[in-house]
Amino acid sequence: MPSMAFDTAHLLAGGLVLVSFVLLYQDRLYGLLNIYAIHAVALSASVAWQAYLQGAPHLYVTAGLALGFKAVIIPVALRRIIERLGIHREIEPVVGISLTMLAGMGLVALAMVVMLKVTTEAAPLAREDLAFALAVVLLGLLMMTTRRNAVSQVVGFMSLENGLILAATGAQGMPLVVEISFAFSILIAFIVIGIFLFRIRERFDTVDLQALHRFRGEAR
Amino acid sequence: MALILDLAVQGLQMLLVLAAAPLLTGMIRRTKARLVRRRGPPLLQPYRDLWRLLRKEAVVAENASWLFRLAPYVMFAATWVAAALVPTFATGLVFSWAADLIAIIALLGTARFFQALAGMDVGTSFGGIGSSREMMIASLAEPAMMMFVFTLALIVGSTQLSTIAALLPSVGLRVSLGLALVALVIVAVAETGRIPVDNPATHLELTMVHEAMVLEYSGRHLALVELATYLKLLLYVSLIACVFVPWGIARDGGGTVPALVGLVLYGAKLVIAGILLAIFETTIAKMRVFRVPEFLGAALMLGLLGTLLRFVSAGF
Amino acid sequence: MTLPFDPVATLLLTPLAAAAVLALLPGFRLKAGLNVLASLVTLAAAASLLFSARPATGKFLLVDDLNIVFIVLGSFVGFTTSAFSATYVQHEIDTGRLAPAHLRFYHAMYQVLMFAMNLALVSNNIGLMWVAIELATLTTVVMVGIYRTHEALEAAWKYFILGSVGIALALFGTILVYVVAQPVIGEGLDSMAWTELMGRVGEFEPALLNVAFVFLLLGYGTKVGLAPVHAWLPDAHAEGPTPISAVLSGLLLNVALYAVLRFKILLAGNGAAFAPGPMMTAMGLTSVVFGAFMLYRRRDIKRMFGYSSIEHMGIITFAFGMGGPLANFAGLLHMTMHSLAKSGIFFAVGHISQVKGTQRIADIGGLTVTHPFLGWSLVVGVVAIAGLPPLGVFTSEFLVVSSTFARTPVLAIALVLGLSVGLGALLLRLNSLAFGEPRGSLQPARASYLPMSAHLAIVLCAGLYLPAPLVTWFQHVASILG
Amino acid sequence: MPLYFELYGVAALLTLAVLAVPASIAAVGRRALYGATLTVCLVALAADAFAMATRFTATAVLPLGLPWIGMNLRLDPLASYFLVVINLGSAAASLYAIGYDRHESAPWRVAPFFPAFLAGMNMVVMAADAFTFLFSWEFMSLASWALVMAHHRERGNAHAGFVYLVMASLGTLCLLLAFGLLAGPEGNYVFDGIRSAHHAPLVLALVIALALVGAGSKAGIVPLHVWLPLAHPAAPSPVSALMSGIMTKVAVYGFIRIVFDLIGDSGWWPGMVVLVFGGVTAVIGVLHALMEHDLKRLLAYHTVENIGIIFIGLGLALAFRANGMTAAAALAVTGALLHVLNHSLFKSLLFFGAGAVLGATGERDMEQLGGLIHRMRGTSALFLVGSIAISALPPLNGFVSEWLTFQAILLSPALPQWGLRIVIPGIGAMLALAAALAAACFVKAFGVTFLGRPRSDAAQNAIETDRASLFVMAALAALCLVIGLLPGLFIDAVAPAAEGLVGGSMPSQSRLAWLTIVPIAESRSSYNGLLVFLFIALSATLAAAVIHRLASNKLRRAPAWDCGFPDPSPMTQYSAGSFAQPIRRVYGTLVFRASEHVHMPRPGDVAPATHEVTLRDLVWEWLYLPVASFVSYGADRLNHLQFLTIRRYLSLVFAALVLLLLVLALWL
Repeated sequence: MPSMAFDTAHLLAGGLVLVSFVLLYQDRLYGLLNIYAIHAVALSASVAWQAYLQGAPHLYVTAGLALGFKAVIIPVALRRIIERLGIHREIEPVVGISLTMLAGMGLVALAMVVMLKVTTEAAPLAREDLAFALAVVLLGLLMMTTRRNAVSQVVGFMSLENGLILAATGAQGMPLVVEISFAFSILIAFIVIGIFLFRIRERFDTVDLQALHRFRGEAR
Repeated sequence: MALILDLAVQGLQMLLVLAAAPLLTGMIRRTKARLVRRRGPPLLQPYRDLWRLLRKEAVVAENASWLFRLAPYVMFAATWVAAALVPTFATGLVFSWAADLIAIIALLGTARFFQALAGMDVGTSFGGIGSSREMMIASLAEPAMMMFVFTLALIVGSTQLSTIAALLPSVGLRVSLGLALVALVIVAVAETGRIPVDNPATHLELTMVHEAMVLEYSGRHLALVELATYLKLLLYVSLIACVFVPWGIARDGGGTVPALVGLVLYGAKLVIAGILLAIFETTIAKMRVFRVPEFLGAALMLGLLGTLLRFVSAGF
Repeated sequence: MTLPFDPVATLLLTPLAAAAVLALLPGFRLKAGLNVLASLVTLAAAASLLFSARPATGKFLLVDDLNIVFIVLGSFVGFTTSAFSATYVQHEIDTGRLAPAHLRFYHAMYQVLMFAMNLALVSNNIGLMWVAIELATLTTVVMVGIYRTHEALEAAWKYFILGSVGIALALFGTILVYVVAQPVIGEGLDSMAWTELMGRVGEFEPALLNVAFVFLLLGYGTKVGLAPVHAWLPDAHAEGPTPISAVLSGLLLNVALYAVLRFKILLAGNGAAFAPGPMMTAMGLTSVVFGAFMLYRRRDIKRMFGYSSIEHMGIITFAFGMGGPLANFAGLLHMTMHSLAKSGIFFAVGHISQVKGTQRIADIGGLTVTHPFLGWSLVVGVVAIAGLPPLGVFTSEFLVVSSTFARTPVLAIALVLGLSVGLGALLLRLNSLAFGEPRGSLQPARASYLPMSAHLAIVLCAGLYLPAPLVTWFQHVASILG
Repeated sequence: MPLYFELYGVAALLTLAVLAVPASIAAVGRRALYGATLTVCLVALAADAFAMATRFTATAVLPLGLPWIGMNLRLDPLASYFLVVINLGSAAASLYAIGYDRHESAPWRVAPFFPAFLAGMNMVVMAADAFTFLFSWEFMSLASWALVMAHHRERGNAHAGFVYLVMASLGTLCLLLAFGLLAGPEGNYVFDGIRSAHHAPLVLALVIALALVGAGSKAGIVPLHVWLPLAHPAAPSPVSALMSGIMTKVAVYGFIRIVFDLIGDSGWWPGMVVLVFGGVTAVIGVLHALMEHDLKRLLAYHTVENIGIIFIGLGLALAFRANGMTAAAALAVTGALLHVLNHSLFKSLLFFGAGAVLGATGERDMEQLGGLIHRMRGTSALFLVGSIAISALPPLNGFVSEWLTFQAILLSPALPQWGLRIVIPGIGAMLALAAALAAACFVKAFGVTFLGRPRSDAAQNAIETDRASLFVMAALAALCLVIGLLPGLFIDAVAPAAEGLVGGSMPSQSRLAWLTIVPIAESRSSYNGLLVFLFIALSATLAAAVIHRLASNKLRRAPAWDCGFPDPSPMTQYSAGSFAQPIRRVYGTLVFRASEHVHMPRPGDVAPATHEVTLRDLVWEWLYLPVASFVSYGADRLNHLQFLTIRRYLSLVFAALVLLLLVLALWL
């Protein structure tokens, strides 16, 4: 049973990393959003599995949150925004997709090396989880830094945060996980889409971050 | 009693240099004239000139200040004292330790300082020329002189002229001594404003240095200035004499006979030096002002070389 | 034993209650007054912590020698700033740069900020501390954007994005710490409580601790404003209202630094863990040199002092990274002096930019002629942060440099070069600001000089004389810091 | 007891500095203020003189400064000697300031910082631990900076203040590093602890180098002198005198305290280094002065020269001490210390004179002056005394100290090290060169400023300065003369200080017959200023009397002769530039890369002929401009980091994270 449990957790977490790669691969916003939904689903699945393993019912809340909020509401909302603001649908990568993928590989390798140096004192399950979580976090950062559109950056940030949730749930019996996941969801939803998009909407025609940088702080 | 005697000797020396200075100049002038087949002025002409100048009324430029009238006296006094401190016929005079060689050079510096200021006082262009060139020459001559002093101090271990005159004969011949001699001669020529650095007999030439400074002087002031010049020449001659041909200089407490011998010998030294200088001046032409630095630079180098040689050889 | 009032509770509840009331109250003056009052009460509570017996350490709350320094300092700066902000914001309203509508939640936000920082400081739980700092960040984001101008919004947006990434990294580090602690201490809150962690840190898994510290250093380092994760700081300082700039430099940076320090102590407790010193030293040095060079090309006075904050945070981090009783003492002293001096400077700068109607350095000049008091106060402040006696910063810089040079000369020389480059820049700007031909408007300044003078006076006194109790206390803290 | 007098003095000065803020509004208040500083300085002076005479030594610890060591203060012969110098100069400056205040355009910017500056200098000398020392040191710099910025609206002054404070802080940081090394990681900053501690040779070498840079940058050692000719003239004249005459001496004190006192014997090479720096400083300084036509800048450059002379003496002392030649070391250090006093005296005197000229004419440019000897008789006479003194001419004091230094140089053949033997003669030549050039420079300064005919209306209508100023200058001149005539007394006065530094002192002079001074042995060298002076005075008066009695004493005023064609225009006089021309020809091409461009219009062309000279300050070009350009280059490159997009900033964060993780992954 433990091996089975282990493998499943491994599978789900690994799946999350895989989906992160798919996210990196995307070149259209809608596609990106769909994949992000899948990302969230994968997250909620692994969280649920963790909840089952650790026998921690409160984690189901997190799983449900991930499923409902991240897999459904956010993608829909973003899709709305894209339509309303008439953002053009292509993702403008800074460097070529393939290059980004290579960098991603490197990051995953790094994550593995860093984490697997850790001796087995920590529960192996936690170790694997952490390794994957770190990989997801790094990939999310990579996405934020290699995409120009605001939406794709936000998506990158959210995938990063999924990695955090993964790590948090992977940690045996960590308190405040639910609260933290809530806080983060609210952070994302409330702030990103809320005031800021609104204010920026009222100032600029697009949330493409480039527009924000016409003014460079000093060029007065 | 002894003190009084010493004081008397000291006073004698002062009067001696004062009396001998014009004579030396007169002799040089006459010799030069003879060398160029002129009859030349009589030996005592300088005394006559001085006396005549002294009795004339002094004509002073309108905007000349008190400094202009003070300077001649300072120059004269400083030079005189300096000249009196150089042993002429006897060493170890009562006040000879009032100043060593460095102080004597510095005294001449004081005289020069006032002379140059006097040149600037009336505010004419000639005075300025003279002062600035004089100071430029001095700025090179003084280090050379210092090097000469170093060499002596290294050989004899003293800057006290009496000691030097007393000890140097025992030292014997030294390369560095020779170098020092050349350096000293060059410096002396430059400082006393002789050819080839300056021409004491010239006027109204843009090349003149010393004469330009004192251009505005007349009457008793001019007399004092001239006398100071004579004294300076005498000082250098007797300096060379007492350092490089110290033979016959009377030791202190030697009694009267050696003193008289020293006196005679001193006179002889002056004559020889004067003749040599005259020959030197007639055979050489005056150089352009901006060649002078190179001339003096050579002296500085020689002095430094001599010093270094001494330093090195002092090791063994 | 039960005190008539619980200082810690007051520390936390006063701002919270005040925030609630302020959010509802109408009328600007009333709000400003209440704001000052609440800050005063908070300060009183903090001060009482010094004298009354320490409250027992709970599961969530903790008051010990380390954080009490920060609490008192923070609530003091908070109080003076609230007093300053009253006059400042009044002037903004009169000149119409801020509409009352914008200001509706200003004071409430201010109190929320106070609450968040106090919470971060007294929390005994790394998760709770994280939440508190997160809250503080969000509040300041909103306040930075309050002018709603092009620039302000961009600054806020930048601050927000970078801040949240930093927060995310910090959270990851926190989780890692829990993961390290959990096998040793066991599941649940205990594995996140400082007191527990400190007790058992020796048995933790060192390699994982290292990874955790990397994330925490970068995450909270973003808040501290260390290069290269500093980017939000200058613009936030430049574009937000000046009271917020003062609070940021004088308070928020310290709180984030406090978090870093806590974890540093934790790692220092574990022998096998790779010492956090070198990393902190490296980042500190980078920040010093970077900040010093960035001072030169600044055109905006507030942004310039923002960069100077980066430089000084670098010095402090450097000092703590070096460790040892002298360097740690110096670090604490420098932190105190810097937050006082820098917020004092921002008070002065706030009045100056209000009088001159601009923040452009090129448009401000000859202040000692036109506004002697403001001008000379600015001179004193800049001289202070330039590290010249008789002001307090000199003492700490003296200790940092002298204690470092004997141990690692290369670092000390690099530090000295950075310091002198920064000093050159500050003096260059000071020349054109305070001296020379007057530029800009000559109208007299309507401002209360009290907060500014108080700060500078304290810095001056500290430069001349450090009271013995303070010293022994700092020394104790320094020994804790290891 | 004297220590407490000193402490109360400092306290009083600081209080005055605070009181001055309100008091300086009214002229009366400022008068009272300067009067108060005068009295305080005089009291302190008396106490210090007493302490020096009685070889008084005492320590005190105040509960200030670094808490765990407190503020350590100590009074020993060396300290009290320098305190005498400081308070003498300060008293003079205070008295002068009373009169000068009328010419001051922004007195309220001067009055408060003046006492603070004095207090700072006193503190430095009394400090007995590293923190107090550096604290007072930098405080002194800061106060003087504020004074330099008093006339911040005049062109160039702000820049001067900037350069000054940056250089000062740089020096302080160097000293800070030096003390950091001496104190060690556990930081025993108290001087006694440093003395007792043992240091590795490398550490000592580093400390000496840092001390030379740190103290040298304040004293004005070439190439760290650039701030000096900028800042000293920018300050009000009393302050210029203080900065040039006194503050540089405090810097010298710092160097002595560290190199002679705190660290023990340190081999012979430091002496070598100090000697070379001293010689170069002396010559470069005086050459700069010769090329300078601004009276106060000229004086400032002469400070550089004299600092060089002092450091030559110190270097000799180091070399001798390292070889255990106590007598020679004592001679050298006595020369240096005596020159410290002498320079403080005549430099203050000269700056006061320059201030008087500035107040009377509003001109510092010598090319606009001239003929002042007729309108400002007292000032010119006193300035003349100062000029003779600084030119190291007998019978004044400047000559005495330089003579002692020469005597020390003449002892160098006894040194075992070849390097020193080869170098020192060259240094001697440089010293002589510097002295001769100084004389030339002051012929120029005095001749162009005071002699000749006025070159401007300002000079034409100048009026004599006030009584207080004249009195101060007269007093200083009298002191210069006294030291020049009775050097023995002062050599003996310096003896205790010298003893503490080199473990020996010169033989007692004051009991010798006729007050002659004999450094080593009478057969070797001796000098008697009094006799020389009497000789000169007597023979001069004698000559005057005789001539006036026997010959003529008639005097007639007539137009200047000038070889028959005098030109009425004062512009035909020799100007400062033309005076310096021969020397520029000789030395300038080497030192300044001097180049002259003469444009002579063709015959018939009415255009005026032009002649311009370009001098280049190589130190500035080769040392400072590169540094400045490097900083601005770095600033420019890094400045791009202000203008990145959020995404780029994120990449920075990302890069940092990956880097640190890699460090962990690979190295641990």
